[in-house]
Amino acid sequence: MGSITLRNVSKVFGEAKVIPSIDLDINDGEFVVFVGPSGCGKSTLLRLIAGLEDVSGGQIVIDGQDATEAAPAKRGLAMVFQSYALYPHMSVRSNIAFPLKMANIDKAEIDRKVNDAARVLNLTDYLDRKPRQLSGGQRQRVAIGRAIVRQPKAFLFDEPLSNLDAALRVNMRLEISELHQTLKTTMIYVTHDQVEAMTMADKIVVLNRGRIEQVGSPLDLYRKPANLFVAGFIGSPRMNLIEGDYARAKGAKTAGIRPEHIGLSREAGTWDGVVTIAEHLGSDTFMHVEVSGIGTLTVRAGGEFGCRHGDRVFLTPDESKLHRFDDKGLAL
Amino acid sequence: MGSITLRNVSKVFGEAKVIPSIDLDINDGEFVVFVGPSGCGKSTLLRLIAGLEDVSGGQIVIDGQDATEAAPAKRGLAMVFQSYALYPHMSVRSNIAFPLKMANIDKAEIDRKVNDAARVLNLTDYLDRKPRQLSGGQRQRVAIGRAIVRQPKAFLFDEPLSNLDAALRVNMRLEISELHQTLKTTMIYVTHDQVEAMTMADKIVVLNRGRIEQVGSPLDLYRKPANLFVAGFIGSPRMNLIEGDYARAKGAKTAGIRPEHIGLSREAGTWDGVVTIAEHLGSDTFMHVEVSGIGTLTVRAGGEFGCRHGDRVFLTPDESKLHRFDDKGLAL
Amino acid sequence: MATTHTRSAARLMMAPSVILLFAWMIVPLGMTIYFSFLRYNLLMPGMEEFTGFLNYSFFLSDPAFFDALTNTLLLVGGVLAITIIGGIAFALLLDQPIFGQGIVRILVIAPFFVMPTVSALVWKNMFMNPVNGLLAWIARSLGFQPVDFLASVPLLSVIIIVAWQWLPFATLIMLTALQSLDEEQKEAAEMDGAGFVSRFIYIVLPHMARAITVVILIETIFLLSVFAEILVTTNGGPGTQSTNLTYLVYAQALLQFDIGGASAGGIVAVILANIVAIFLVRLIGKNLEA
Amino acid sequence: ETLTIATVNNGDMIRMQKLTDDFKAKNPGIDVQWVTLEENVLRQRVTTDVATKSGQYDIMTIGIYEAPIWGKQGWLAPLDKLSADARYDANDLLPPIRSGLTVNGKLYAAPFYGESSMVMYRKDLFDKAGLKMPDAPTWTFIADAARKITDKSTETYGICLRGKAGWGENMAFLTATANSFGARWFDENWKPQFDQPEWKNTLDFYVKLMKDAGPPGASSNGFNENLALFQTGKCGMWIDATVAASFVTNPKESKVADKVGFALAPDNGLGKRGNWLWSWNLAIPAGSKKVEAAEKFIAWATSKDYLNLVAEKEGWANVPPGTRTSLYQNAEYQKAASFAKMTLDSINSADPKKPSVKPVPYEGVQYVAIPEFQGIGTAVGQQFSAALAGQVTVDQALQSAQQLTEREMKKAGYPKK
Amino acid sequence: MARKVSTRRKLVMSAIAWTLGILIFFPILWTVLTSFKSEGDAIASPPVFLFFHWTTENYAEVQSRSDYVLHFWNSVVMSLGSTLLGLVIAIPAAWAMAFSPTRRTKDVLMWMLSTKMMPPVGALIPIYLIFRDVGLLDTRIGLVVVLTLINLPIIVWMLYTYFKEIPGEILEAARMDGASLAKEIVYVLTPMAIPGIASTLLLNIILAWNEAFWTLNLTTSKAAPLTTFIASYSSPEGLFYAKLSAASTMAIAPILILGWFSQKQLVRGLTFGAVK
Ligand SMILES: Nc1ncnc2c1ncn2[C@@H]1O[C@H](COP(=O)(O)OP(=O)(O)OP(=O)(O)O)[C@@H](O)[C@H]1O
Ligand SMILES: Nc1ncnc2c1ncn2[C@@H]1O[C@H](COP(=O)(O)OP(=O)(O)OP(=O)(O)O)[C@@H](O)[C@H]1O
Ligand SMILES: [Mg+2]
Ligand SMILES: [Mg+2]
Repeated sequence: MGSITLRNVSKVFGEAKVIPSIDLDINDGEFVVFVGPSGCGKSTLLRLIAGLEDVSGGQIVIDGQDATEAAPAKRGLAMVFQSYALYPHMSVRSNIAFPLKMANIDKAEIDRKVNDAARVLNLTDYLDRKPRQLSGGQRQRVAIGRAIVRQPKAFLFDEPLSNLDAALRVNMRLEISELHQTLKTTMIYVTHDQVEAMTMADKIVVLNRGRIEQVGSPLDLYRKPANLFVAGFIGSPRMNLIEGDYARAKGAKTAGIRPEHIGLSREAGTWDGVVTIAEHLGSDTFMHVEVSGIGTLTVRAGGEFGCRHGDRVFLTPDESKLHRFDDKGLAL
Repeated sequence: MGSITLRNVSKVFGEAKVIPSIDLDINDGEFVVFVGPSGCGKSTLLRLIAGLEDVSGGQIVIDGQDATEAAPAKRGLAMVFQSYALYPHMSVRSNIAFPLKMANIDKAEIDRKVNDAARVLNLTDYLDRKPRQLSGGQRQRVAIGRAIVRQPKAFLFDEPLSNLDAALRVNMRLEISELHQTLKTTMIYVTHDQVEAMTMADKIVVLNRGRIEQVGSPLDLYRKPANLFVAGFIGSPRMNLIEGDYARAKGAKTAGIRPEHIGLSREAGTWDGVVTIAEHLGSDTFMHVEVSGIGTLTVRAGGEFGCRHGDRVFLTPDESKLHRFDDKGLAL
Repeated sequence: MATTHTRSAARLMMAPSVILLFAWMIVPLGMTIYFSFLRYNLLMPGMEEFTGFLNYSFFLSDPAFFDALTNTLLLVGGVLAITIIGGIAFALLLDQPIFGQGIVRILVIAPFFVMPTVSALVWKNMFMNPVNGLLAWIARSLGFQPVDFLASVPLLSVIIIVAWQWLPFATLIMLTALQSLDEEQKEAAEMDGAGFVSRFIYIVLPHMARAITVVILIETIFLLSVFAEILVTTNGGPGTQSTNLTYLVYAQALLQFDIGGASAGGIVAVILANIVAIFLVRLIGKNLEA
Repeated sequence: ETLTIATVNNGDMIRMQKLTDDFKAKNPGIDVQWVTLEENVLRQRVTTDVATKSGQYDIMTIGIYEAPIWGKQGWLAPLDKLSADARYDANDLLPPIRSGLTVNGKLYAAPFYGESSMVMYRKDLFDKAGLKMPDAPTWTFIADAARKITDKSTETYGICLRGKAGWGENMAFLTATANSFGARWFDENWKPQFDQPEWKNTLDFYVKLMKDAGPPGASSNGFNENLALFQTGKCGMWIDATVAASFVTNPKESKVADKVGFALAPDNGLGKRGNWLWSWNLAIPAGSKKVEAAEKFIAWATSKDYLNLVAEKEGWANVPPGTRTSLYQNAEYQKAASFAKMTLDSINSADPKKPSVKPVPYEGVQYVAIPEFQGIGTAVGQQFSAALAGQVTVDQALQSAQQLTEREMKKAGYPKK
Repeated sequence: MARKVSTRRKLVMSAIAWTLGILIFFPILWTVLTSFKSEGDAIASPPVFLFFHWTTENYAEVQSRSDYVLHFWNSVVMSLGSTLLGLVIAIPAAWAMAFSPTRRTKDVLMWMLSTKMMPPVGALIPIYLIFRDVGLLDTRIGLVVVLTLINLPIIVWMLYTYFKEIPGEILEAARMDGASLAKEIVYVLTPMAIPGIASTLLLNIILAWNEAFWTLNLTTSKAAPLTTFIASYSSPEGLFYAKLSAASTMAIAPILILGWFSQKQLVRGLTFGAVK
């Protein structure tokens, strides 16, 4: 109860083929994250699953049943919107109770379920407030509360944390992960924040221009990006991509090495270069190093590595962590 | 030309004493960042300096002259707003030219200065567009352009990057830093993003409830936080704060140790604990480890440290990096 | 935003509007109050004398006064009810995908531009006239006795005419409000299993509360002083069946030229209008703050 | 010099407006600006103007009701020059009208047209029904005939009468009718008489008749509405102003022009007929700075020459009637206007000084010549209009009328010492 | 919400909407049609819709009775004049209310609106006497003044709601950039609020154009606008439907056309803060 399968799903808006054709299997209980650059079709895909948009072609199967033509309410899914889409004129209690009320569940039962949900989400004290009297994180929780009371087959989240500030984002991220561990319900989660994707997902789906670039576990994607797009997209700071002689020597069109896989020394190394920018975060230091013949590389050093603009440093890539790509951008 | 001194400045809104009393010296050419949690009075302080709000008490001295009563326009400061506050009905050129036009500078001179500023900010190709035809980053640059043409004594920035997406934020951060290096004008920069604060500032002012908690260079604050508030605020993930026996043994009420200063091993260590959450980012792994008698500690490990929920690990704090705080929360 | 400089500038800039409106209110009001205590008929100059509250007691004890009061309330209430319900219905309709939406909107908005006098004349003569009017012809061709609108249902007729003029306004505001409803909120409700009716009751209607409030406020302001429509169509009659307060005061002032009585009536009307205003302000205050 | 003239939107005035060029040609240097308003609005505008001495109009069109009241107040400039002008020939003016416009021997307004009321009827319908209209019918005959003619299926209504509230609308007709029923507005002590049986008879008769034989919507019909009805062939009879005669017999405007007959207003055998007396007149507000030019205009507009001018341009049937004896002696007019004799007889049979069977303290046939009458008349008119519309009973209407009249008279301080 | 709407549903909806739309519009359409009929056709039973003898004689007749151009011009002057004057007075006030609000701002606004609830008849005689004494009767200036005062509350309110939507930061930016208050309003606020100001302008032109009480009572001829023009048709004169229709058409056509052309701006702005 909670598996979702997309078969050859496509979506066209007017002239624009936003999603050419997608096949995807989501297993029951999985936490799947859609990532990709802005405009790549993440929200559209989610809305197709939810039934808020009609597919232009293909089939959507939920729990073994063809749901392609089913109305949103009939699919048994719950959605948490980016803007939360809370009903501003209703109290928190009514917001959470709304789907139950629509299902004509009786009063006492509704109360019980709402109170349960509120307890799980730490909202008990706020049940009688209006959404505008809540902080961002609380609103987010109400939106989730509205989703969980229905005990849906799957949750759909569309960038639910993007309106929150950094600290809150971290907290809510953990809360959602915990929720998933508690409920064990399928979740599909859209984000363009990599940290969210990496830390929350069982399975990441990387989208680009409506196409799936790669599907896999977070560490799979980090360690074995299938192509240049994924290599550049996953990991922060971005992987350094090197073309030219060095790559050719490795038998590739492009060679990729992550900032954290470059050794740094003041004395000796494979390459020598000049620091153009050094950003000290305390825990880490990120340096942009200009290496002649290679280009500017981003390198990560420990927080204690004191250095500044103009310093000369030596770099040594960890060749076991080198990524190689052919001229079509596919990993070798 | 560009030093700013606050003497005993306070601000009251109705009943609420938002800023009780602040003394601060900002030297000419310095890049000063105000950080602090939401609502702590950062913006208010900046607006007091700008003259957009009246002080309730105290004195503001700009360049040695008392500017407490001066109108905003007379203080010779330029401000870049969070929302950019571009004039939507004017072209980029007119936006940048506006302060000069208000100063009744002649046409030719205005053109020259606008073109100079546009060149510096890479806006030359967009001079005839309207703000709405620009991307977020470009808008930000126009706002900066409008600030720099006047050659102000100091720039005031109020969370100028908070509306940009992550990638753009990194770029603009670098651009502003470069600008500061080029112009060498005093800059006061408000943010609640630590990374921005750490990487850009010459001097960070940590505010909390309208009070200054600590003033110092980024690494000073990281290494020697003056109190618990600063210790918790600077550094990501947050410093682990430990009370109880362990702290007492170190002669303190509270002991603090940053996640990156805890050694990790599968075999042996000072403490042993159980992993509750492991977040794999690829480059790093953050683990929440439950240690009996100590509490939950966040620990940073390398990206390769494969471990999962329920694993048993051993932790060893780097005691040279231990922070000790007394019962008032002040560093010992 | 809030330096002493801007605050005093603000006061200065409010001054012209406030002073002008205050003068516009207080000067005629003062004179009206003064007149209201006089026996003052325009047709008998030189006979003005102080009469105390005589004018008031005559005005308030006039049986026409209570008719006028109820008629005023019925008129305002009736038009509000029609325009708000109709406006919401139209707005819902126009919000649907339909062919030629722009043109339909132009058709619907048109009555708003028509002078009250003209619309009253047109309705009275060309539609409601029981002999030559179009409605009478329709009734006759369907085999019914034509209704003599202005004689048998005078107030309703006036309400219809006025509502016709104000329906576009309500529709426009409702439509704008409807279109401002967050798409995601509607979708969320849909995901939550709400059908069209539930969505309307629980989501759309509360969202429009503010718009409805504004329509009530603006329309009330104009409806309290409906005048031309009555003058042209029914002259307040038959009897006093379509006389509202404004028309009653008009009749005193400009048919009987009893300035004293009319002034007393005017003052009474001002007081009543202010009661309505206070009531409205309460309502608006609650709905507009949020 | 520009004269601003306020006038009512009646056909004769509109015609005068179109003929202004003739005046301008004869009086170079004088321009004319017309302000044409509906009767009620006109009255309101000119009264406000003259009472506050605002001087916005140089010439006003006023009724025979206002002329003496305003003349007494000193609001009007006496037309002495006109009275003395032999060419103008003030003695030619019809005596009842001239005396109505004269206060203390001075003429304050010059009549543009005058009218009484009479019966207009459709000869074809009468023939069809086998009826013959006497020259001086009784109310009983009129009521019978009306009921007989009525055929609602063909939208033929036996009788059209005024029903629209207003002292100059339904009350003009009803007061005149009441006179023939022996009723009066006030007794000698200014006590209102609506509680007397004569008024009840009048109103009962009127309401019943209209219910049986009147057109729908009668309670909002005034002169102009009825005119339209009659012209389009919807009325069998119409008792109204004599001026209507020229409109209903004008083939250009009337579908029934060749089928109209005329009779004197009916009576009840009590010695008074139910006809009224009215004239629209031109007057100059006192204190006007353009008296001379204004007088020239009035002389032009109310002169014999003007009658000739209209006759020449529009035919004799269309000249403004009811002001000059000479017109009725004009053979051409008599030929063109089948209603000429009836009009003259009607006007001459109205006696503003003694309007009712019983004695009264006031002047005026279909009105009471006191300033308060406009308000009272209209308010009473509203009650009667409501009775006609069936909104209240006749008794209720009379009771309200009695009460409100008493109130107003008390407020106005009658009886005056 | 980009889900398929069945064409049938769309057709049904369109049919309903069109029917109702035409019904609402019908009185105007009928008036215009009638204005081209002869008086006989105008009251023909059954009514004739399109197949009658089209004629423009009614327009000629109406024009011969009164000087349409003069009335039209007066209407233009007074509606435009009063609206512009109103804007000049109201913009600073709305600025103050929107950007420097005090606790009493809402009350002041409501008080301003409440002045509109006064029945105008009550104030007519005093105003008439004052106007007589200062010589403003039947002058365009007098009308402009009165209409300005009448519509000022609405103008202030509309502007206030638009101004409130403008982020205060932009005005602060202007202030930082050295703009004086006047320059801030002229160069920054006003141009930014152009759509709002345009719809305020339009609405008030419409209201002023259609104002029939003061215009009728305070003018006679020289300054009389179209409302006076139509007043001479407000009671019938025999067969007059066609003439009435022609006069009505002439009175409403200019404002109707203006309204239609500016529909978008008007609709966009006509929210009075009803929509957030
Ligand atoms: N209703 C629509 N009509 C036409 N094009 C649309 C519509 N909705 C989305 N699109 C287009 O489809 C593409 C994908 O949009 P989508 O919202 O799915 O992107 P996204 O990946 O969610 O982006 P973001 O990260 O910015 O939310 C975009 O190019 C967008 O312009
Ligand atoms: N005009 C005002 N009137 C009343 N209180 C105000 C006003 N402006 C700010 N405050 C209050 O002053 C405090 C400080 O606000 P300020 O905007 O300076 O915070 P901040 O540090 O900039 O927060 P953020 O990071 O959210 O921008 C807050 O509690 C706020 O509610
Ligand atoms: Mg999206
Ligand atoms: Mg802030």
